[in-house]
Amino acid sequence: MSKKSFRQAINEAMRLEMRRDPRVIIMGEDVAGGQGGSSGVVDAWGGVLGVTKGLYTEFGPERVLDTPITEASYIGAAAGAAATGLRPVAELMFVDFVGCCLDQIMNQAAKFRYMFGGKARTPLVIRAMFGAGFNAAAQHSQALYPLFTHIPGLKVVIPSSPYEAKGLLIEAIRDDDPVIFLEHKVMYDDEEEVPDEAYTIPFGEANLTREGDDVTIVAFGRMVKLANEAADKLERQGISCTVIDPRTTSPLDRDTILDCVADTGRLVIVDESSPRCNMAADISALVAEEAFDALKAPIRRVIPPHTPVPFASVLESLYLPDAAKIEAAVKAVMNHKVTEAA
Amino acid sequence: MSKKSFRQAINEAMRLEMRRDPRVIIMGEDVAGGQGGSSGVVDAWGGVLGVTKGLYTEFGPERVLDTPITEASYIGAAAGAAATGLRPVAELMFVDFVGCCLDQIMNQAAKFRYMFGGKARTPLVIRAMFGAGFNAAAQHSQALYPLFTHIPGLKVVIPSSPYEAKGLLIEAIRDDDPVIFLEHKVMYDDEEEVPDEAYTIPFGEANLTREGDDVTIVAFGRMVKLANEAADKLERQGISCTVIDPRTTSPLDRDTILDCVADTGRLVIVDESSPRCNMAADISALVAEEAFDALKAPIRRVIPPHTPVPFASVLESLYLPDAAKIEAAVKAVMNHKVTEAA
Amino acid sequence: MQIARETLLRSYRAMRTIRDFEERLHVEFATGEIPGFVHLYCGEEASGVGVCANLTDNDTISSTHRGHGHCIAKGVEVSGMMAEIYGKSTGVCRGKGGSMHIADLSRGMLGANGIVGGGPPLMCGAALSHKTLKDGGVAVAFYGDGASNEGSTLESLNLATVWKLPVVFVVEDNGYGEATGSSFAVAGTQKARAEGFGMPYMECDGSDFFAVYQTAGEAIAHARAGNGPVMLHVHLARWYGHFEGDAMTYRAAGEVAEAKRDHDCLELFRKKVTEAGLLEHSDLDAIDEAVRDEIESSVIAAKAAPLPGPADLLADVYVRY
Amino acid sequence: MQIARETLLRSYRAMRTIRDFEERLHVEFATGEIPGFVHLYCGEEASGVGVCANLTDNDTISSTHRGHGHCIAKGVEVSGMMAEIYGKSTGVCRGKGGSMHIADLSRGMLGANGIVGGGPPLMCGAALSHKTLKDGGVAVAFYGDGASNEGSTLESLNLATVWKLPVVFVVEDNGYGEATGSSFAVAGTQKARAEGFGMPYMECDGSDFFAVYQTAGEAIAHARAGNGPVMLHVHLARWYGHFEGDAMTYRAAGEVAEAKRDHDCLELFRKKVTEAGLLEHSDLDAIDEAVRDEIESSVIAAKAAPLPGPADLLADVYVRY
Ligand SMILES: Cc1ncc(C[n+]2csc(CCOP(=O)(O)OP(=O)(O)O)c2C)c(N)n1
Ligand SMILES: Cc1ncc(C[n+]2csc(CCOP(=O)(O)OP(=O)(O)O)c2C)c(N)n1
Ligand SMILES: [Mg+2]
Ligand SMILES: [Mg+2]
Repeated sequence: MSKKSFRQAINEAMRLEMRRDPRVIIMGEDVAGGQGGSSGVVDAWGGVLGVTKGLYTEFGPERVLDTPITEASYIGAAAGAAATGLRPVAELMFVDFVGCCLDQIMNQAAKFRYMFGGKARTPLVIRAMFGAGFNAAAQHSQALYPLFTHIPGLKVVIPSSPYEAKGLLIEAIRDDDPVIFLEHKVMYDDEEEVPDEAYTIPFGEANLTREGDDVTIVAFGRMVKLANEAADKLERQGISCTVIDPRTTSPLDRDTILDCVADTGRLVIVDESSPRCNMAADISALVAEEAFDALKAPIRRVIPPHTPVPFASVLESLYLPDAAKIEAAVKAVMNHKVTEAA
Repeated sequence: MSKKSFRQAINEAMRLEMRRDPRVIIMGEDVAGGQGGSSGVVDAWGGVLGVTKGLYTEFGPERVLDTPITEASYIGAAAGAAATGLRPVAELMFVDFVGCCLDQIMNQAAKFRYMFGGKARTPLVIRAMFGAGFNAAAQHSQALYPLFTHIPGLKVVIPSSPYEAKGLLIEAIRDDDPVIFLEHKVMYDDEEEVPDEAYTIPFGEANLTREGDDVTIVAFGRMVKLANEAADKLERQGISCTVIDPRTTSPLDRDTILDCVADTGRLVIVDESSPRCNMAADISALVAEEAFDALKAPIRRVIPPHTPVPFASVLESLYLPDAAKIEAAVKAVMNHKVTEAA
Repeated sequence: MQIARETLLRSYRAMRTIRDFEERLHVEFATGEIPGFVHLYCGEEASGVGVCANLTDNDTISSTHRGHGHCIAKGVEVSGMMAEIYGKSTGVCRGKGGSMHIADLSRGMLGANGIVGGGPPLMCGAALSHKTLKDGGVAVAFYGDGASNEGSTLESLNLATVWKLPVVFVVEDNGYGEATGSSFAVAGTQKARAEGFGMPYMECDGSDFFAVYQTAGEAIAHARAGNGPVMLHVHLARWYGHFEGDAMTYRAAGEVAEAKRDHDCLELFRKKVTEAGLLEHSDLDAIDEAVRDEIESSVIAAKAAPLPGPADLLADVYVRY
Repeated sequence: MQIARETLLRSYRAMRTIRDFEERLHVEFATGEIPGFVHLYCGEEASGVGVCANLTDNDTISSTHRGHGHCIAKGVEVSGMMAEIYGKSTGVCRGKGGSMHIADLSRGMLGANGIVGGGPPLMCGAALSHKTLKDGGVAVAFYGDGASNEGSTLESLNLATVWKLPVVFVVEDNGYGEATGSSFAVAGTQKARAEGFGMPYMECDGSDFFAVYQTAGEAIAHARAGNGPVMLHVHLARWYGHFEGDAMTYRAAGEVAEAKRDHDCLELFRKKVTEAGLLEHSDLDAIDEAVRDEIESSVIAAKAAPLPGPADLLADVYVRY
């Protein structure tokens, strides 16, 4: 056990699994870096933000494969390799680049098993960074997990801390289905205590990061921390919140969410993805259908506006959910007065 | 005015707009067909299901462009042409093929205007057929409109009849933003009275296909007809329904939906797209946030299971929403008894 | 070229099976009983069979929307294929895939594919498995002239060279992608494209089993020996429409007739092997008859087979969820 | 080769502007005041400027993540660019695009692009506009050696030939895509790829303005005359890291130093024009000074400019919604 960053935790998950299982390989653009360079230095980058650093040195070119800038072919290759005996962890760098390889994810990897009548296994992990807050502008700041969650056949993981990241990534690598593993780019330097050994966190089991009586907050990834910050403040004002980190959007731990709403009767969902057809909508609909009678107030969503992610810091901050917006939403549902007979 | 099929209505919309504005061009795989063939017959296909038939003959090769099978480059070309003075209507054939060109739609066409500070216009229409019911299996039967609806910068149109198709497509072609126009492949032979001249149907204005007191049903595309069939049956059983066809999922006519729910207090949403993060969720969340106090019962969704679309007819029928499932959902919300104090 | 008698018999049988399978589908489709899209491989049999005669179950292939021939050539069981096309629970994919998604991983057949250009990236991956696991296998991506323009295909040519993968890219060039001629849609040449991505190029007449068998043999041997990818360009003609129901007005009247008359791979095979004294007419006639029976009973069985049930709808989306 | 004095002066000024703009950004970035990713074009100036010296506002270009040079070469206003990079409301994109999305359609500049391979399809479209509207314009897609492998790029080479579009594909080959050398990532050759897609290939030394200007002139004239697309392969070196913050450990110690010493396009230009008596040192010095002032005041103005406000967040997603 020692303090590890989100980056280190993810790196360690891959390293341990590569040691454990020779079929685990990693690939992606500059996951080592330096191939074909004039200095002869390999593992020059270890990923564009250094997440795979050192893996090339330990596992060599047969298991750490740099790729040309050709997402369709290498993500497809990862899918094909997964269906034929390897367990690839492919890095898509920015999740925004899924536009260049969606077919291989959506129509190939995700559908093999079903289309082939249950006869295929595709133990593929696709890692990508997502999210706003880095001034990376419209093409490098999207969340996009609703797209993946929408597609049957995929599993979708959004770790909210270093500890979560390590356990969930090891689970993802050992899982026999295609998994999209999304790392918030603003979190790579976040630190917390993380065990040195391998451990897994099962999919579809939400983490109750705090329990309260008044309002249930569901949040994803980086938003979990913000939700807890808001809950801290609210606590001091006498409002007690449950904060749920679902960990995986697909499968989704429906029961925990429904149970908590049954207890609190109020729900706020925090989602940094674009507002239409997103996870906030997905969970709201679940609750409005399955826990309707428990609801004492409208379901509030803390979500960005329906715009691309803007570049300027000042706009990006306005765009993103934050603790103040969450706090306001919680107060709004607490203050809700029924205006009409239900 | 005369009876026209969905196919003819769409064809006519393109033809009239091409006559009206020389900047309107169409492109796609086999939108004419026969280029490079040994018989010398051009316009051999007029689209894989004959929707663009005859346009080549009238407008010639400069305005009806067959493409190689390269969706990224020709959809991107359509976007580039739209930003530089033309008004392309590009056919993607099956919407499932968006996996091969999503980047050009999501990161290029949809974002130009915002990223460029309002200085671009991209009057692009992408037509594609969607939906199950044709035994076309998992890679040729998806709905996928939630993906497009999720992306800021796109407009998304789903016509529910020949009349609707013609008016909405003309509107789409005259619109200055990128529009995704989705045609249900099972509807091409549906017929109804359609005016011969050009007319437009504005985006973001839902069509109340019937009005009732008890339950509001929102349905899209082919589901509108099924919702009305169910409503007919329910009417005879004393249950009176409003059926809303939003026509466009983006922009969405929120007001009409909220008003109707305010009146009926009950909502059923019929959506044939995959169930997670879909339009049913989107509308449910809207209502659970904005019309909560009016709700007398849980919001029910009539949606497919979280599986790829199966091939066999018997499975595909089980997969899809139908009138019977809609009827059952309406009855369920009518029969809802509050089990817990709200 | 020396070819074992066993290989000749097996290859002829595979080609005949494809032919009869497809022509029977053509007839059955017209009755309206077969659902969905059906793309026939008829006329192209020698390509799939000539290539796959150089492969074992340890090797992997990917196919296309026009996949029946590759499946049969790679050893997928015919009655399971027929049942699949009829959407029955006895189908190789339990009725959930249909014509465009027939697969059998136990045979190294990673699926027909409804997406043009879907297969080449997958075969880079299969080749990577073979290379990494050092199992001696090679991967073969079959794709059409139309698919040769797709970005996914072109990227894969590059990736395969960069990673020096044991993969053979077989361009089955029948001159058309749907209703569009390759003389319109394919700029430049396949040969120059192979060079553009640094790989050897070979080509052959796809109606001549022996030409395909030998050329593919060289290509596959090259890849198998660890020398990297090869492009094999096979010249073909398709005998039916793009899919069943296509009137083919884009093709000259005599085009198909000529292909049938002068380039029937089965006739050419029979002529060659009998003239060379490698096989007797009676050997081939016996195969013809056996195949006729096999197809007949596969259709009867498919029609009689049970439909999938509600449990099948939800099964097998995930290994575990 | 005859080049008008006006063109020489304008081109030198553009190259000097790019150089100073970029080197100033390098300094300013280190202070932490500039948000986001910044990719410098320094060292590659003669390519963008040599190509664009053959274009007018009626022609269209697309650029890449490394877009500042192309923007300046195509005439985008420098102070608006600087303000954009600082995320200010006076930026050409009102602070909503940033370094990777600078565009100015009134100058025929359809944007830097954060997506590798994003531009070539767009330029097929711009070329289609020029061809259809018969306005005499051509389109130029700038992209890197790394981008030359992307499916979207390769598909576009094919589409451009099939449609016989007035487009020039300019491969700016600086030997690296991020930290990966093109000797690893690019199989085959650009020349063979051009042939693979049926288009003429030209190449030139990207540190020599005159070589670029002339070769690009021929390529553009070919396209403008209606003869279809051309590939122009420009050999370059980048002087800084892939993005600001890159330590460049993958490059040999002397690589950049040598490029700066022997292949500085500004030095080479100065030497050529003064030796040939086309311009005086004083002409160039005057430009150097003017540019120095321009960049200085653009930075001062950018720093002082107002931030965008809440209304900007919601504005301009659509023309109408
Ligand atoms: C990505 C994608 N685009 C378009 C299609 C529609 N489509 C199916 S087959 C086909 C033609 C393929 O031509 P070719 O590769 O030459 O194969 P052939 O049909 O001649 O065997 C097309 C365009 C598709 N299935 N997938
Ligand atoms: C589709 C996509 N994949 C990957 C990236 C990340 N990326 C940005 S620049 C770059 C390298 C591009 O290399 P090259 O085309 O040679 O241009 P250069 O940077 O050398 O100018 C990469 C991989 C991206 N922006 N888009
Ligand atoms: Mg073909
Ligand atoms: Mg480069």
